[in-house]
Amino acid sequence: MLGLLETGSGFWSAIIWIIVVLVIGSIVVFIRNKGEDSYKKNTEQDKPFISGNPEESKEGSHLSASHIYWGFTEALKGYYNPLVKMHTGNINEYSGWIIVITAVILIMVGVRG
Amino acid sequence: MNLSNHIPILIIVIPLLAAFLVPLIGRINKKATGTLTTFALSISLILTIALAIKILTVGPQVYVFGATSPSLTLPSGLKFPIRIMFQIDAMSIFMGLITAIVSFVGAVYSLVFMKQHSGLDKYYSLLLLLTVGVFGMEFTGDLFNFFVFLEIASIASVALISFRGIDFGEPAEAGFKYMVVSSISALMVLFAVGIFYGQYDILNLAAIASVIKYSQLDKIALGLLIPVLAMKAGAVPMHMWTPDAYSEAPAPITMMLVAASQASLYALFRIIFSLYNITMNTLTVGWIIIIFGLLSMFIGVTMAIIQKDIKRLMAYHAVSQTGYMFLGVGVGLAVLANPVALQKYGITAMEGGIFHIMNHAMYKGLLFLTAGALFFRTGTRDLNKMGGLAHYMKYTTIFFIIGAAAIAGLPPFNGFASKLLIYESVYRFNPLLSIIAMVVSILTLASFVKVFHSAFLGPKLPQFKEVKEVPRSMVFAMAVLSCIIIFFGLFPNLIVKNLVHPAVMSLIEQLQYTGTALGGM
Amino acid sequence: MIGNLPYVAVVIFIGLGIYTLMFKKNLIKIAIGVVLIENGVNLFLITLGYRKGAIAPIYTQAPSGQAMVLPTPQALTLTSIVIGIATTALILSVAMMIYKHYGTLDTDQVRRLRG
Amino acid sequence: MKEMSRIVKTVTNFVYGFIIIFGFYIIAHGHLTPGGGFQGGAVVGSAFALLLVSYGSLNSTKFLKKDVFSLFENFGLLFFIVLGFSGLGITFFYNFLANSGSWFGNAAVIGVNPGDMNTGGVIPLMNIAVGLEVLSAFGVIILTMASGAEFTKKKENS
Repeated sequence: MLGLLETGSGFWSAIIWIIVVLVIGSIVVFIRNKGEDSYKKNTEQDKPFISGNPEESKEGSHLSASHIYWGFTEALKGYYNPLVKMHTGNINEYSGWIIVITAVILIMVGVRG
Repeated sequence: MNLSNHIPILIIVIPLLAAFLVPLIGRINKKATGTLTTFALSISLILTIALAIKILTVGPQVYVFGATSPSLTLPSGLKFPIRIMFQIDAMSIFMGLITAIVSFVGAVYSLVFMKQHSGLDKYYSLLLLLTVGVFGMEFTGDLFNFFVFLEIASIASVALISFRGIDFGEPAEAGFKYMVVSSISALMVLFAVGIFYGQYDILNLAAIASVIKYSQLDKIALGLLIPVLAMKAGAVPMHMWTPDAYSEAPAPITMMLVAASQASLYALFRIIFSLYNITMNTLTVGWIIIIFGLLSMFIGVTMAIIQKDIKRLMAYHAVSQTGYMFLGVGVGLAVLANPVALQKYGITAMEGGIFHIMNHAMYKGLLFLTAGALFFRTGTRDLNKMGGLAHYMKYTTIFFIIGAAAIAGLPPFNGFASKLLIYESVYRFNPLLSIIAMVVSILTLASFVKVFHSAFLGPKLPQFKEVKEVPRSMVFAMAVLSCIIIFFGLFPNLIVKNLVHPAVMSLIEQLQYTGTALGGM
Repeated sequence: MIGNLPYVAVVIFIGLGIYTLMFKKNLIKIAIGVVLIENGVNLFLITLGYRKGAIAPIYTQAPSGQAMVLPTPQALTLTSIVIGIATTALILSVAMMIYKHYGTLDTDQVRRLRG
Repeated sequence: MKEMSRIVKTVTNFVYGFIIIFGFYIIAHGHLTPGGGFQGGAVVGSAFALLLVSYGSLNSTKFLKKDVFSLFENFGLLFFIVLGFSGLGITFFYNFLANSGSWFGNAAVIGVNPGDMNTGGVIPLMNIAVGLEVLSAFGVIILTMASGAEFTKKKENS
C-alpha cells in the first residue's frame, strides 16, 4: 500500500515522501516554536522598509511579467536573439523546415538505417 | 445481439451520431447542443473504461467492419485481412482513455466557456468530430484508415482553431498555418501508404508488419513517416505551428489539440515499433527520436521563459514536455535490438515516456483550462496586464498550483513519477541526456514561477475589481483533472503496473500485434 | 520506360508543390501548392493500381479471364480527393477570413503570431 | 458577384437541369457503374455553382437557401450513420439488405450484362445518403464563400 514504484535503480513512493515531509515539518515547527518571539503587531515592524525611500502605491508595486528574468534573458542574449529570429511566423518557413528535416531524415535512414 | 462485442465501434460511432444530431437539435433548442455533446462523450468515456478493463484482462480486441462477425479478420481462404478493422491493444486503449477523459472534460468546460459565442451547434459538432478523429487514429489497424482519421482530426481542429476568426484575425492565421502543415504531413503519410501498398498489396498494419522486408522503398516510407508524424506531435524544429494554434484556439479545444498531437505521437510509436520493429537499424532511428526529444525539450522550454502570452508560454511547454516522451521512448528504441539493455533500463525508459504522455495530457489540459478561466474573467491573455488574481479566483489558483507543480516535476504530483522513471533509466543509457532533462525541468519550474507571480500574486489591481471565480461547471472540469493528477501522483505504481507496462509490452512485442490480426501466426 | 512516365509526373507534381509552398508569398498560391502535392500523391496511388492491358474493374462488365486494374487504389484516391476538397475549401475560407482582417494575402505580413 | 450577360443566363437555363439530372443518375447508379454518392453530389453541386456565377449571388440566394442546404446535409449524414447502425446486430456497416430479396436485395449476376438496379443491399442507399450530403455541402460551401466575398468587397469599397 506504500505505492513503491520501481525505477530500475531504486524506488519512489509518494506516500513515504509525504510522511517524511510531515515528520520533518513538525520537527521544524517544534524547533521554531522554542525560539523567542520578538515580533509585535501594529508597530514599526509591520511597515515595509525600502532603504528609506517612500513606499510606492500598492498598484504600482506589481512587477509585470516582462520584468521577471530580465537578467537571465540579458545574459543569454547571444542564445536568444537568433532563436527568436528563427520563429518568424512565416508560413513558407514552416513548410520549409518540414521539407528540410524530411530530407535530412531520409538521408540518415537511407545511409545508416 | 451482444452489445459488449460492439464496444470498440460504439466508442467512435456514438460521438459521430451525436455530431450529426447536434445541428438538428440546435435548430430547436440552442442550449441542448452542449448537453447532448456532454452526454454522448460521457457514454463514450464509460465505454472506453469498460473496454480498457476487458482488454487488460482478456487481451487485445479486434473489430471488423461489415463482416459476419466482429472478430472475423480472416474469412475463409484469405491470407491477410481485407476489410477495414479496428485493432485495439493495451497501447491503443491507453491513448483512448486519455482522449475520452480529455474530450469529456473539454465538453463540460465548454458548456459555460463558449456560452456567449454564436454558432455553438457547429462548435459542438466539430468538437465531436475531432474526438472521433482522434479515437480513430488510436484504434485503427489499417494504414489508409489512419490517414482518413488523421485528416478528419486535422480538418475539425483547423475549423475549431479559427472558430473565433470571424471577429479576430489571429485565429484565422493560426488555423491557416496549421492547415497547411497538417495537409503536408497527411499527404506524406498517404504517400508512404502508397509505397506500402505498391510493395505488398496490403493496407492492414499487422499484415504488412508480418511480411515487411525493409527494402529501399520501406526506408523511404520510414523517412517520410518519422518527420511528418513528429511534426504533428510538435517536435522542434517543426514546432512553430504549435504555439500559434494552441494559443489562438479556445481553451477546451487547446486541450483536445494536445490529445490530438499525442495521437500522432502514438501513431509514430506504433509505426516504429509494431510495423518496423527490429527489421530496421533501431540505433539510428532511436537516436533520431532522441535528438528530436533533446531539441524539443531544450528549445521549447527556453522559448517558453521569454513569452508574455500565457497560452503561448504553455504551448511552448507542451513542445518541451513532448521532448520527454521522445527521449524516454527513443532510449527504449535505441536498445530494442539488445535484449540485456532492454531489460535493464530500456523498458523502464519507455514506461517513463509512455506514462508521461498521460500525465502530460492531464496537467497540460488543466493548465490550459486555468489559462482559459483567466481569459474568461479578465478578457486578456497578456501576462503583463495581469496581477493579483489570486485574491479573486481561489479555486483557479489552487488548480494552477497543482498543474504547475505537476509539470515542473515536483513531488508528490504525477509529473515527478514519470520524470523520475525517465531520469534514472536514461542516466544508464547516457548520463548527459539525463542531466539535460533535469535542467529542462528546473527551467520549467522557473517559467511557471514567473506565470504564478505575474498573474496570481501581487496587490489587487483596480482593473480587475469585477473579477470573480469562474462558474461551477468550469471548476468541476478543472477539479476532475486535478483529482486525476493527485491520484496518479500518489499511486504511480498502480498506473505503471496496470496500464503503462502492458502498453509498453504491446509496443515492444511485434508478434503479439500481428498475431492478433492474423490469428496466432 | 513509358510505363514509368506517371511516376516522373508524380515527382514533378510534388516538386512543384513543395517549391510553391516554400517560395511563393501569396496565401492562395500556397493553397495551390497543397493541391499540387495532393494531385501528385493521387496520381501515384492511381498509377500503383495500373496493370498493362487490363480493363476497368466493373463487376457486371467483366468477361471471364480478362485482367482488371486494381480497384483498391481507385477507392483510396477517391477518398483522398474527397478529403482534398474539404481541405481546399477550408484553406480558402480561412484565407478569406485572413484577408478580411489583415487586408493582405502576403505571407510576410500575415505573421502577427511569431516569437 | 454581379449577374452575367443574357447569353450566359440563357445557356445556364438550358443546361442546369440536365446537369442536376445527370448528377442524380450518377448517384443512383453508383453500385453499377463508375461513380457514386460523392461524384454525383459534386456534379449537382457544380450546377449550383453555375447558377450562382451566372445569376450573381444576390439573385441566386432567392432560390438557393443556405438553411435548406444545411438541413439536407444533416439528414444525409444522419441517414448514412443510421444505415451503419442498423447493421449492428451483426457488425457495424454490415450489409443486411444484400441478397435478402427485399429492397435492393437481388443477387448480382456474373458476366457481361447491363446490370440490375435492384442489387447491392445498403450500398445504393448509402450512395443516396452521401449524394444528398455532398450536394448540399457543396451548396453551403459556395453560398458561404460567395457571401464572404461579397462582404470583403463591400469593406474594400467603403
